[in-house]
Amino acid sequence: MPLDPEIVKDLHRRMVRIRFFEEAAGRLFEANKMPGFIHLYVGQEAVAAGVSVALRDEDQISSTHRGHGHLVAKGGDLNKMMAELMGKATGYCNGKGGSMHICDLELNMLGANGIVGGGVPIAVGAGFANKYSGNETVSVVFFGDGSTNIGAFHEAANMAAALKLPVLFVCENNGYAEYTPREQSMAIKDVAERAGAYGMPSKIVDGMDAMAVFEATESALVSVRAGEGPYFLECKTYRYYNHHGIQNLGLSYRTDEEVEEWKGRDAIDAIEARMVADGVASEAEVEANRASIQAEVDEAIDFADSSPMPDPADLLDNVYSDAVSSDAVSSDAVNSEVRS
Amino acid sequence: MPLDPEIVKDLHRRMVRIRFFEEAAGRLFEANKMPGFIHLYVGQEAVAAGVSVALRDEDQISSTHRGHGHLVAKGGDLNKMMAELMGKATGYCNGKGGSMHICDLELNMLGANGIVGGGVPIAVGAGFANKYSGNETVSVVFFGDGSTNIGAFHEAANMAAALKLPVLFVCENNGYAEYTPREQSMAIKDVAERAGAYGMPSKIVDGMDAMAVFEATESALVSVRAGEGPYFLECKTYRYYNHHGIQNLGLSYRTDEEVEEWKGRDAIDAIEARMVADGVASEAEVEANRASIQAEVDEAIDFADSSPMPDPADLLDNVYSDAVSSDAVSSDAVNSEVRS
Amino acid sequence: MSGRELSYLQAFNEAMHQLMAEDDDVFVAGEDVAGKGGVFGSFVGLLDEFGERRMIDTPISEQAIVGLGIGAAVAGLRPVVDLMFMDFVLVSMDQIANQAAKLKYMFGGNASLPMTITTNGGAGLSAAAQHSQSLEAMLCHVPGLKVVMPATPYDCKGLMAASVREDNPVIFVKHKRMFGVKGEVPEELYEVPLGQAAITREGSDVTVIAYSRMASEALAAAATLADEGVDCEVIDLRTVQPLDIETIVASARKTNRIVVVHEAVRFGGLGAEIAAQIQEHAFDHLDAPVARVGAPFSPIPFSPALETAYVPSAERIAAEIRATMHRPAPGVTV
Amino acid sequence: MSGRELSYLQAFNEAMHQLMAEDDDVFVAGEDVAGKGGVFGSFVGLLDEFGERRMIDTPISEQAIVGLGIGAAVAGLRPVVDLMFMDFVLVSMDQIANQAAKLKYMFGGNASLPMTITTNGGAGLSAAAQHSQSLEAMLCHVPGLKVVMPATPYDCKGLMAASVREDNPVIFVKHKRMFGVKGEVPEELYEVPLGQAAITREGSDVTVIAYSRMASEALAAAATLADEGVDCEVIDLRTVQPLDIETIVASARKTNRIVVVHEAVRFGGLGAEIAAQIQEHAFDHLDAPVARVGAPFSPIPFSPALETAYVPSAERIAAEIRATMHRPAPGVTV
Ligand SMILES: Cc1ncc(C[n+]2csc(CCOP(=O)(O)OP(=O)(O)O)c2C)c(N)n1
Ligand SMILES: Cc1ncc(C[n+]2csc(CCOP(=O)(O)OP(=O)(O)O)c2C)c(N)n1
Ligand SMILES: [Mg+2]
Ligand SMILES: [Mg+2]
Repeated sequence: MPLDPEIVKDLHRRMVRIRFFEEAAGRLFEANKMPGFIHLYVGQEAVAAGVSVALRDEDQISSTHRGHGHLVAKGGDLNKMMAELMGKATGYCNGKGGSMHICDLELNMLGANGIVGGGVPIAVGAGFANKYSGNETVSVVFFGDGSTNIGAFHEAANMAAALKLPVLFVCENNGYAEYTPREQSMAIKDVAERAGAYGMPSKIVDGMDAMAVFEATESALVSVRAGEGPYFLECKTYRYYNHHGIQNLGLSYRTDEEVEEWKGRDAIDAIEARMVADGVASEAEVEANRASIQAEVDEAIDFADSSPMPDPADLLDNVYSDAVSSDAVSSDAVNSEVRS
Repeated sequence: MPLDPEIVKDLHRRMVRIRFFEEAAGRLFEANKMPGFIHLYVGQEAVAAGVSVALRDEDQISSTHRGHGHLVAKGGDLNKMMAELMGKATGYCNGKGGSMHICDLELNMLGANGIVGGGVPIAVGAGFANKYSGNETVSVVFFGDGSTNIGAFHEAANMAAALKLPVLFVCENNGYAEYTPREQSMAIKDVAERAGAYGMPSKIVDGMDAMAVFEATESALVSVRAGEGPYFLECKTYRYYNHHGIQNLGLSYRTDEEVEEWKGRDAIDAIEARMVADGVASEAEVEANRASIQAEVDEAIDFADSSPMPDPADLLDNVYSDAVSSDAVSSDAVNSEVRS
Repeated sequence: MSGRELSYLQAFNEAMHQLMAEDDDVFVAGEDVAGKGGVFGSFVGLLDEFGERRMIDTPISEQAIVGLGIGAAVAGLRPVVDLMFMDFVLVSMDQIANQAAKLKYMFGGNASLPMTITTNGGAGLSAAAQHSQSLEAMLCHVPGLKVVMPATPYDCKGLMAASVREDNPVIFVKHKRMFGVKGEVPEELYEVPLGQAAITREGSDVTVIAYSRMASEALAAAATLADEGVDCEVIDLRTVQPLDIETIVASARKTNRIVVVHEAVRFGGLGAEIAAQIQEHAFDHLDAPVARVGAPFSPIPFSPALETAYVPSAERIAAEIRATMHRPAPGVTV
Repeated sequence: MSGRELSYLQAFNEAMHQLMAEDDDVFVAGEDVAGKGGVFGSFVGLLDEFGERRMIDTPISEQAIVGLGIGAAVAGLRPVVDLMFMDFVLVSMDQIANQAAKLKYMFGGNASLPMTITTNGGAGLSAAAQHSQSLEAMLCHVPGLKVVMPATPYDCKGLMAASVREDNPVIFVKHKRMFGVKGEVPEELYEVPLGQAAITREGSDVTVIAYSRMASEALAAAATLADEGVDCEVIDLRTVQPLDIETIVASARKTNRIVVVHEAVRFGGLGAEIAAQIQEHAFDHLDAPVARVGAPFSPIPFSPALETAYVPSAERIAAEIRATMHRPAPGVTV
């Protein structure tokens, strides 16, 4: 049964939005306009898009160090995203978080995370709150293949299964953890084999095929929403750029051929070809959509560029929810008051 | 093929030695002669005995909070053990460690551990050293069913598999973690299902049958010694006493019937019956062995009882390997020297 | 309700009953908190009253327990998550210090984390090096956390109420050796505000600053010193983060001599911060160096013979007070 | 060999080459240490020279990485295990503080733990709250650990040699912003002993105590103050545990005014311990309170505009030195 054309268009739109945002971010990083580290999502768009199209607005998602794509897919505001990556006051986190901590709690995007695996227990906590509240909301956690080697992942996965929580585990297996190939850090063929350790159902899906990811997510969500406990989805995918930054080819730990091979299966190329072939959209319509997204990205760059840096006077804001206590604990603040 | 009678006798001897030691320790604890916590191994003797009879002297073992049995099985000196449990200067750790940190590095018993799962990474490190040195030594780690829920276990198991280290994982599944039944904290039937997450071969064995444990260990060790990587052995067993202390029946989290049922399959009773039936030993010989072990335990009590408490003057010894540095960091020590 | 006595543990337990009754968003998750009611009985009776939905026995997974609290708090609940022993904060330190403490700030304020982590600290039960620690100095060094360490049944209840109602991550540390200590506790729920120390004894000669079990040892030492003619002021900090530096400094300026006491290792303990701040804020008022009593620089030994020597006591505090009193004031040459 | 210059990173790398060459028991395990040569290149070239047996890329498993080191050390090897960022000590804190630090003591001395944990600390790269921390105060509070924080290429090599040859667990913290800093480094392997501070500038008016990157900021501040007629003594601690309290106290007694500086959060930082000890040991010598410069009480912000305000600098140190100098000596009323 062919997919609803609106869904196909939505998948396409979200993927292109991620791609263009990330390419722009990469160029700005290269031009030294973006401080810190940057982990681009380019190549993996089908996963974030495929999963998020299947979600309801109230479903939560949690992310990793490679988190831009997930927020874009959930509907993130590109202005606020670009501004945050540039460390501007108008960014999602007022410049305090940056790439690795970007979040939008109103969109139920519970945040990127700088600690590999660190977000998984938190996502499980959100799943717990859903069950506690008796609603049908699902908490979705994205994580890399490499992060399944860390203890926090294991504890959280087991906790979700033991407590039968509505959590969808989405493993983005891109074959590498930084510069180490996956095979070297686990003696199994598929990451999904780990689901068995928790008694979790699992499925492996082509992470370069947005429609396949969407369909797998939809069917996984049925059991998760029905209260049957967590589900593990492994998406085989690939990152086009280096772990960090914008180098693409000529990397010591992978061959250029491998990169080209995966690029030959590009999820956006594939979906565009299919859209045209199936008559979902004309080439011109596809082009127009791309152009309008590019315009949105360009505007985001302008917005971020023209935004002010945060004011150092705000440095100590939001350490605590109450200003009082955060003053009380700051010995420097107390200094002026009680210095004799 | 029936087992070598010498092995059967050895299994019996080690189990009785554990049982009598633990029963004595329990009585001393009840009489308030043993400070701190005490986690008795009674009921699980077949596991420690079955595994350790299959080991070579140079093989290392690592243990848990429920660690007395493993040290006794590896040949631990009951005098030093009893003295340690009583906090005496003549104990294995000079009274500094107690029940949860008992160890004998000369016997390659790398220590009990007060942190659930905390010893597993350390055991894997010992396995690494064996591989590094190119010898055939194996590192064996004992751990409870409950400890497989903690991150350190997961990381260590995966590390052992990824690096193909000579480590034998022995899970003592006694059905409970403190007061929580196993089923409640993991959504799987057998703990051994977890081995698959690491690509580790595994086997489930009756942990109330010392001969079965011995045979399973022997065959597991073949592949481990051959450099084929770690192996996971799940032993189904039961602790007769409460998690901590000496209560046995009337506990809220398990039925007395369950306790009696497991006691009906007591490993020592079973092996004694078989020894007599198979003509390995006469009833009188069995009784004589028991008596001589009881004498050893009684002597250990006397030894411990008559041993001195540690001298508070030794409080700061062995924080570091060099006395110099441990003085240098002790601001109290520095006090007297530089106080004006 | 004056005269009604409860133990430290009962006071905590009563607070939990009342807090759960008043707010359905409050739940408890941890190892053996439900069926067993907590290793030390802190949560006894809550399963019967509030059921399995709100009392959750978890696997042995300290990282996931704290993470569960964080995620549930961000999603709008008011979790109480339990770590059996304070030593286990080291197992879940990433979730506590890298995640819970920083989340609100990293997110530019767009999150609220009304989570309380309860745990049991302190030595004195021969529980050895991994079940006896006092690790509050580590937690107080992490911006974003609050750390509460009650010393009386009254405070145990009132501070727990304030902690659970607080919108920031709080670590609430009971002392293992105080569970049976009795004291007056009102029946109704009340708050003891976080960040306010209590002057538990007024005095003029020297100030002894302590918290948790050492607050009562300090009072005992003060009683001894009173017989010797030394009038001690005793401050029970109650909350170690935020630290009530105003009360500390005011007392220092009054008595001019200070002894800070804690059970934690002296080197790098909270006493160092307190001493440093006192000399910053009351330099000209000090007649003697700020003295510190704490554990020596070693892990905690198992044997009672050693543990007794290790843990600070009323005697050691008294000795330090005497030494501080005997020190001639500046300008007086001996 | 005088005049031979290496960078901080090259000095570390050279030490590793020489230490591995001299002792086959030395190996390196950690994430991306072999193929990549470490995230910042610390271990580059070692895989080629020593092969896969001794250079081990591990899974992302900080607890198991440290545990691997502990077990291998107990079994007789001399492991170097790497944590990419100092923030990750919080992920493996149980193995570091409950296991490695206490093992020898708990075992009554029957174990030796010649393990070095290497890591990269400090802010200044806009790496935000979870990749920029200076957490040494937590580690120094744990008896059984040694903590080394070199500030120069010379020390980076010499302290690493001493750390690896040491029979206790050592945490060796490079500073992320110092990798390119150059300095004289002898070619042969030499040791800078643990626990000995360096007086990097002699002076008479005020002592500035610092370590890691702040040691050079302190020197810069001292240069500024020299122009203003203030003669600073600067101490680079080099090792923060053991702390060279003799050198500190001797200098305090000489200059009578002290500023302690670190990049870590001021509250509960090592500066508190140092200030507390100085006033204990040199009370009558102090003309002003021991001043402390450290990070304010917040997580580390991402934006350069905020991070610059957050991290202590030569300017802030200079300002604190001036404030300390302007304080009238006791007895002088203004
Ligand atoms: C606890 C922890 N260890 C190490 C790192 C450094 N690190 C950042 S990303 C990464 C690789 C993650 O691999 P994977 O989970 O497969 O995600 P991917 O980068 O491939 O998307 C590592 C090791 C970290 N951030 N946190
Ligand atoms: C990290 C940690 N969490 C919790 C505890 C408390 N605790 C001690 S033993 C235990 C149960 C362990 O269960 P299992 O691994 O099955 O071993 P068993 O006691 O059944 O032998 C728990 C929760 C601990 N010591 N360490
Ligand atoms: Mg990956
Ligand atoms: Mg068990």
